[in-house]
Amino acid sequence: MPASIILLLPFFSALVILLGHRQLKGAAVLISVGSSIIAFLASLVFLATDDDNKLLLPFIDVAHFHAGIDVLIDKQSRGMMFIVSFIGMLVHIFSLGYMKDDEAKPRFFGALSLFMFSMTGIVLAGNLIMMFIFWELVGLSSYLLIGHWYQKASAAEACKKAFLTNRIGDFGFMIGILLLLGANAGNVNLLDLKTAFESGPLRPEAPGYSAGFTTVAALCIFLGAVGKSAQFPLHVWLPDAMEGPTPVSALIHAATMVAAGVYMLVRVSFLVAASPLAAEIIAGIGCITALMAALMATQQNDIKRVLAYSTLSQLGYMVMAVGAVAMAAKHGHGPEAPDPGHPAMFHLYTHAFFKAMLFLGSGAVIYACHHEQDIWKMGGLRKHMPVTFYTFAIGTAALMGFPWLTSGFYSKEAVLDAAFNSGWRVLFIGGAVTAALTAFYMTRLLIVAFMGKPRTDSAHHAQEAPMVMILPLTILAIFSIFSAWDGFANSLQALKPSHINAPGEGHTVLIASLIALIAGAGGAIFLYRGKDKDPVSIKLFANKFYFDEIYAVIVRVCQDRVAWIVTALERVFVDGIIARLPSAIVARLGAATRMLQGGHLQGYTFLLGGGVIAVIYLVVFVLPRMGN
Amino acid sequence: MSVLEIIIALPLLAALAIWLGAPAHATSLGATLLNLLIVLVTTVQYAGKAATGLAFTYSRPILDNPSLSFAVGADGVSLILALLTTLVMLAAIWQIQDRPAIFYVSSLLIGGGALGAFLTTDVFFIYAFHELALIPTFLMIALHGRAEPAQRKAVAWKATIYLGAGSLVLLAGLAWVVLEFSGGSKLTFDLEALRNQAKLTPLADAKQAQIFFVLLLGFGSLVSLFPFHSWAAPAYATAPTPVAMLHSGVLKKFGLYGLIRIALPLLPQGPHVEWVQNALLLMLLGNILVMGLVTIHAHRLDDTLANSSVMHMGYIFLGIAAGSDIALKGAVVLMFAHGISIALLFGLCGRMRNQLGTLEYNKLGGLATHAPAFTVLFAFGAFASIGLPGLTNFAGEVMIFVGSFTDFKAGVMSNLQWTVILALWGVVMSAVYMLRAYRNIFHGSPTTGLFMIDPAFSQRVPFIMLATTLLVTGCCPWLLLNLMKSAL
Amino acid sequence: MITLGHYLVVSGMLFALGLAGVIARRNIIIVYMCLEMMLSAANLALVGFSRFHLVHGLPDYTAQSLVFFTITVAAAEVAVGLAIIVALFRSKQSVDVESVTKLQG
Amino acid sequence: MSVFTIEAGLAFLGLVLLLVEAFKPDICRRTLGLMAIAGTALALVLFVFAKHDTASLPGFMQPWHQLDTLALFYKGFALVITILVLWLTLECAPYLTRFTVDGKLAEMFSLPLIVCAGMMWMASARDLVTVFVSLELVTVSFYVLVAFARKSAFSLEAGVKYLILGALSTGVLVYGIAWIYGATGTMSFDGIAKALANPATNKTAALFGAAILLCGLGFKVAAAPFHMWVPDVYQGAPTPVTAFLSVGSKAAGFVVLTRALDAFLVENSIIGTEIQSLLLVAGSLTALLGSLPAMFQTSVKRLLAYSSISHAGYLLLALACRESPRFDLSSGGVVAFYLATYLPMTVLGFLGLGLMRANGLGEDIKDFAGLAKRNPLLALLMTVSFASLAGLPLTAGFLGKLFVFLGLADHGYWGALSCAIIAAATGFYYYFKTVLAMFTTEGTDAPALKLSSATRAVAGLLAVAILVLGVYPKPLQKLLKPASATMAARN
Repeated sequence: MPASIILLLPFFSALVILLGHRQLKGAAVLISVGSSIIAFLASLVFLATDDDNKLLLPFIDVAHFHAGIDVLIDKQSRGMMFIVSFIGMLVHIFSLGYMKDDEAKPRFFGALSLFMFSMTGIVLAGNLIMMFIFWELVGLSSYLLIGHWYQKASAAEACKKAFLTNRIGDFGFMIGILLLLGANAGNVNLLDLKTAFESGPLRPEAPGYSAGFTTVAALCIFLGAVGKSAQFPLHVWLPDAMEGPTPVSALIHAATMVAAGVYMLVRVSFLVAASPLAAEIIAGIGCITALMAALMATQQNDIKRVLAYSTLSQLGYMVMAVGAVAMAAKHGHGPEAPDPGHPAMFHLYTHAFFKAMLFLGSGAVIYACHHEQDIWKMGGLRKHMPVTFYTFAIGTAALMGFPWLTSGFYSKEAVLDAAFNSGWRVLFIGGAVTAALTAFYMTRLLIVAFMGKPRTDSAHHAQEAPMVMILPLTILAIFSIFSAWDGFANSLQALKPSHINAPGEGHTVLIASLIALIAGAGGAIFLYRGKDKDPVSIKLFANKFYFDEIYAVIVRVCQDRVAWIVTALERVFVDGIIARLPSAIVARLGAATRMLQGGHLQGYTFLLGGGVIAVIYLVVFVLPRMGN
Repeated sequence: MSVLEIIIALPLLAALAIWLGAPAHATSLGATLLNLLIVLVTTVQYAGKAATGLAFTYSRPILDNPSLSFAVGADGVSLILALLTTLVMLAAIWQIQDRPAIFYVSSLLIGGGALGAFLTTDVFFIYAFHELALIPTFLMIALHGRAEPAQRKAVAWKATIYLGAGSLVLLAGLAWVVLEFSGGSKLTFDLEALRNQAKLTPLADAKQAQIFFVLLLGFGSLVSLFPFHSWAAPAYATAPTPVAMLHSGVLKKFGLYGLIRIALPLLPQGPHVEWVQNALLLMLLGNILVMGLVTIHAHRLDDTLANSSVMHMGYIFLGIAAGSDIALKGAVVLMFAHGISIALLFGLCGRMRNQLGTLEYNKLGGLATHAPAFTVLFAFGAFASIGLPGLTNFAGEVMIFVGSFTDFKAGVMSNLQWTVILALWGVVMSAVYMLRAYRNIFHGSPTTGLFMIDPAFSQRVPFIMLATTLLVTGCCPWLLLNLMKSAL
Repeated sequence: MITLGHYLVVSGMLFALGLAGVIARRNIIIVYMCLEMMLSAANLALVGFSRFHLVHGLPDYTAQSLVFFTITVAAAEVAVGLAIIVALFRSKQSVDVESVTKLQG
Repeated sequence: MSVFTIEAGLAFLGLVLLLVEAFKPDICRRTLGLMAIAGTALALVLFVFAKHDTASLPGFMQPWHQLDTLALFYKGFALVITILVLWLTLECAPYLTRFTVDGKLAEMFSLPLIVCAGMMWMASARDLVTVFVSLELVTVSFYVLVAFARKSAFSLEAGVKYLILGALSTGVLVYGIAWIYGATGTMSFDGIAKALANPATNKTAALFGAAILLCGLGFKVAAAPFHMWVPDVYQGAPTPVTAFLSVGSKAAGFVVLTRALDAFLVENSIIGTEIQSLLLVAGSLTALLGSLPAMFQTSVKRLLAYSSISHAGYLLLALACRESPRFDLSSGGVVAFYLATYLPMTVLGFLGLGLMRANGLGEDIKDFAGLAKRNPLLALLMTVSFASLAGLPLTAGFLGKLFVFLGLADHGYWGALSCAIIAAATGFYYYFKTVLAMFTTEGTDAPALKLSSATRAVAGLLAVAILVLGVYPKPLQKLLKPASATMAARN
């Protein structure tokens, strides 16, 4: 019952708002916010429900192919559901303030409701087809929300880019689903698939088992996650997605939707576990993403972009954890007893709170500075907006993994721990360096934006945000600190790994992360304290490794040029050979046969006489010999 | 007398009445509305029954030998297509404004012809009704097309000769079928009799392949199967709005319907013989990949839509190539979905052309600002054709893909399955061109001088109707699938 | 001894000559005469065949009856034909085949 | 009353009308025309109720004359087309008289009756002599009719061309008859069939004769390569005569061809395969040579002439396909069916042309522009006619083509079938070019075109006939069914 409410309430809310926002006007906002609050309450009830896997609604039911809307209720989905509905509700409330003056408010809230519906669908999905359905729908809502201010060319381009990049990921996802579906006789129910991989026809000992197939299927599914969770090389859309309103960035592009890739990978972790090669590739991609994004973040000046790259980097962390855990299990470094916790999910859980908080905080800053986003045009905000500053500082600390106090520390330790145990030392090193870079750029952000003196008028006149915006910040700040505590984590059913507080292999991980933290933060303080403009300038990082430029070339060459050539060839050859050539031949023939009709009587008699002779020759001399 | 005869006759009679002087708008709208209601009731009735096999059958003998009769009958597939026809017809007629009576007459004739083709069960009449619908299509493109007279005539000619030649190849194929499956004593055009005979004495695979290929070429060129497609894009781009809606939305589905209804049951092995299958897969990949790229290259909305409509046929052919029950039902669902979505898009496109006078992307922009409702409606069509879940096209596509993977062996990919993978890339391409169109037209800041406001509510109704259909059947594709309970 | 072959060769030559004349000559009157010659060739063949196709020791007269019809028909044709040719001459002042080339294409 | 009496009466009526005109020169041409029509109509009624078996004929006629279903069908056909042509002549009279001597039309009303009688005799012929005589009766009358509008250079030119080429073909025909007679020793079709089934018959002589005979007949039905006269003559002749030539003369040619081929292609015929191959080649060639040049025509009348050639091609192909047990209609039956469907559509087309001329318009495609505006009904009817000529389903023209195609496919004549398909595809182009012109609106401010109610009735009737035959051909098939049955029995 709670599952249906959580799923369908936002759907109807979105439908009502999007179809009738002219008539509804202000009521639309109330409907949306109301539904998000009810959904949150329902998700609280949902936390207490039993494990289940049942069909909610029929969808397609043909022959042996059954793809219904069926929910899989277990610890993972309950915990994720709480995160989604909780942060969703807070963002709804925050948006009441942030979007107060926007003319298209109903549209915004409608899209927000649509997102809640789609995200809920992903969380609850009991089979891969349903997962894919909602996977695409979050893409749509993300498209609508990024493109909320569509009059701006940059927003219009960004939403298109986000959707298309995700489409490429979905291309792989769909292939993966099809492969699994074909291999498992049309059944892609997650539980059944798990059984099939662990003890069914897809287990390694089964006849006809193909390791290559498992790897390919896993990688195809992973491609979906690469798109949605903005992993290298499909990461380019996420920074651009910051063109959307800031609450959207907090909800979708930091806390929930982008984490859906990780969630999905954890959902199919049996698949990742079944293929060591796939696990290594996944971990590698995660590591690259984490490191690369962190490097890019160090040179960004837009407050939201810094956070966006940090999100990328943290997502890379999570993905790396997914791969690392699977690799560790192969190496025998995994926990003895099956561990219900998963570092990736745990990091997802803590990250959701503090990253949403950071985004909302940045939203408050942007709101206060009249939509100024350049950190070098801020400064000294600490005095003008103390609550925002303190909550932002807490978020920063959590993100950096301030030891023992913040939730981020524990989850980061879990990830680094997994990387350490994976058997690939390079993963761990990459993770540690990323941690140092994280500390560096977050400290830089905090110093430049909040410390020192106001650098512009808008920063000077900044005022503390209104209550509806402060309240979510505060609540999230509390969660940023306490969410890793056992009491909290257990009741919220976070997937906290059991061995997190007792690292097995000495203290290597702990020491490394402490060194990273000190080095990063210290470096940032040393470099940026009291500076009015960036003392460091690394073009490569500032320009994001030139990915956008490279992709633009690829798109121009591989798509537009090829399209041009193909179009030309199609016109010339296909149309030419199939249509124009025959018609030209027929026309020629017609003209030629017309020449026979010259109008000269002698010509006609000649043809007639010739015809007679030809017929006689044919009938009397040719045809009898042919013996037909 | 069968209710189906009424359904077929109603639009044709209305067309005659208008030609003889009845008020065009009221008569045609009334007739189509009534027809839609009748079709809906009939469909519900059919779903309420066992929903398998032919129903509402009735036969009027015309010739003894060759045995020919005006026989009507409908199963789920034909009812779904009849529903599609009446819906699109209503929308197409409703959106006509300030046009001469010939617009109404031709719309009614095209729709009536399509209904006749979908609801009769005699090969002769299936073929005949389709041809009937082609004439007004041709005339309307040539006379009222959106181009200079010389150019639109050239376009109309191209389409007509293509379709005419295709029809003749089809006729030869059908003649072959009739000759092969008529049994001993008598030639018959009755589809059921032919099917029974095909079940009794199936042909050798090699022969099935040959006949199937001829039918494929015939039906295929009516559906713009690559490389017999080059008539379609210019014709749709030039055709007057209701004609573009009806032909691309409805009439084009005839070829696919014929393949599913005539070719596959009679020649079940036809598409699976290797050379036919490979040829078909190559051709449909041409539809999807080549036409996908051509669509990406388009610079005008009507070009994009017209080419995309060619491209999407590839997916339906993929369903036919796969041939499994799931894939075929998916193909039917996709036929329905594509019909509704492309009609919606062409309808809106026509309205834009009327108001703005241009469809060039580089001249348009920011229409969403002043025409939000219009934008939402367009988004429905655009996202449906991208294959967004929740709109009908997705259900059809996913069923086709899944249906192609039913006999998958882990680690061994058949040609069909490789094709599916390539075809999936087409889904990415359709997102590219549709979003590009959407961004160029609706996003961005409004262009000065090109100004458009939402149509009045009454003019929005036909499009809302289509969009709602997409949403309802997209969320509940089982509504359609329940009509096709027996295997195809 | 004159055999059927002789008749047929003569008839064939007549026919060929007539045909050649029809094709080659430009004066419509002469063309028309050549046509009559072709009919005569046919008549000769008919008579020849009839003479050598004996039924009960007598020639088969069916063919010969056709010859009479042919001659009659030829007369009628000439009557009509000459009238038309005269009309042509009146209008064009010429009976050359090249005077009628307006209808073409 | 025997059918023979009716035929004789018809010829007699023709002569009477001729005399009336001669002795009473001021008689109103309308009266004359109506008299002819009334006479033919009366003949038609009498014919329907007359005795329909060979035994009803005078004894002396029976060896030459037969009254099987095919003969009866073609006799009725001849009567109907004659009535329509006479009526068409009345419609066209106003402008025709401008080109005739003294503005008179007498022969235009009397000669068709004689032609009709000739065609009716031809339908019954069971002997080459009868064939020849009746054929010449028809042909010679047509010489006059074609050149009738003597003041028109076109009509005169057409007359001369038809005269020379027609006479040439007559020569060829007689020569062929002579050789057939020489090879088989008989003139009657039954006898020829019997002789050809006999392996002792000289094959080369028979082939030689049959080939030449078919050349002669091929000219009459406009089979390639003897079709060149058709466009010129059809274009130049007065429109009613063109219609008569295109329907009546062609039907007459085909009935003789059917009879001759029934004999030549008799079971175990020594020349069967050769003749059949010849038919396939000639048929394919005819269909193509009719269709291809038609694409470039600007004159609708000439276009219809080419179309008539290509229809002759389909008919030849139909003749090439012999009986199939799975098909009720024999090849002769298919031809008859085809011609029956061909009648209304062609006459309707020429009627439209004639009406255009009568209203002072030309015969070019461009003159048809805006017809839909000037007279929607006529445009609609003409569209029906052209659609049927193109062979669109639900019109009579489609069924005829369908039967031909089915027959070809049944026998596996794929080459001929492809040629027929190409020809038909080309046909779409040139028929619809005209239809399109009718519906074009730009640049037409010509006045409305008025039709009398009688004209409308006749035209409407023809269109209805096209549509009814297109969807309900059963009665027609029934009419022809015994024909095939008897022929099958005889063979």
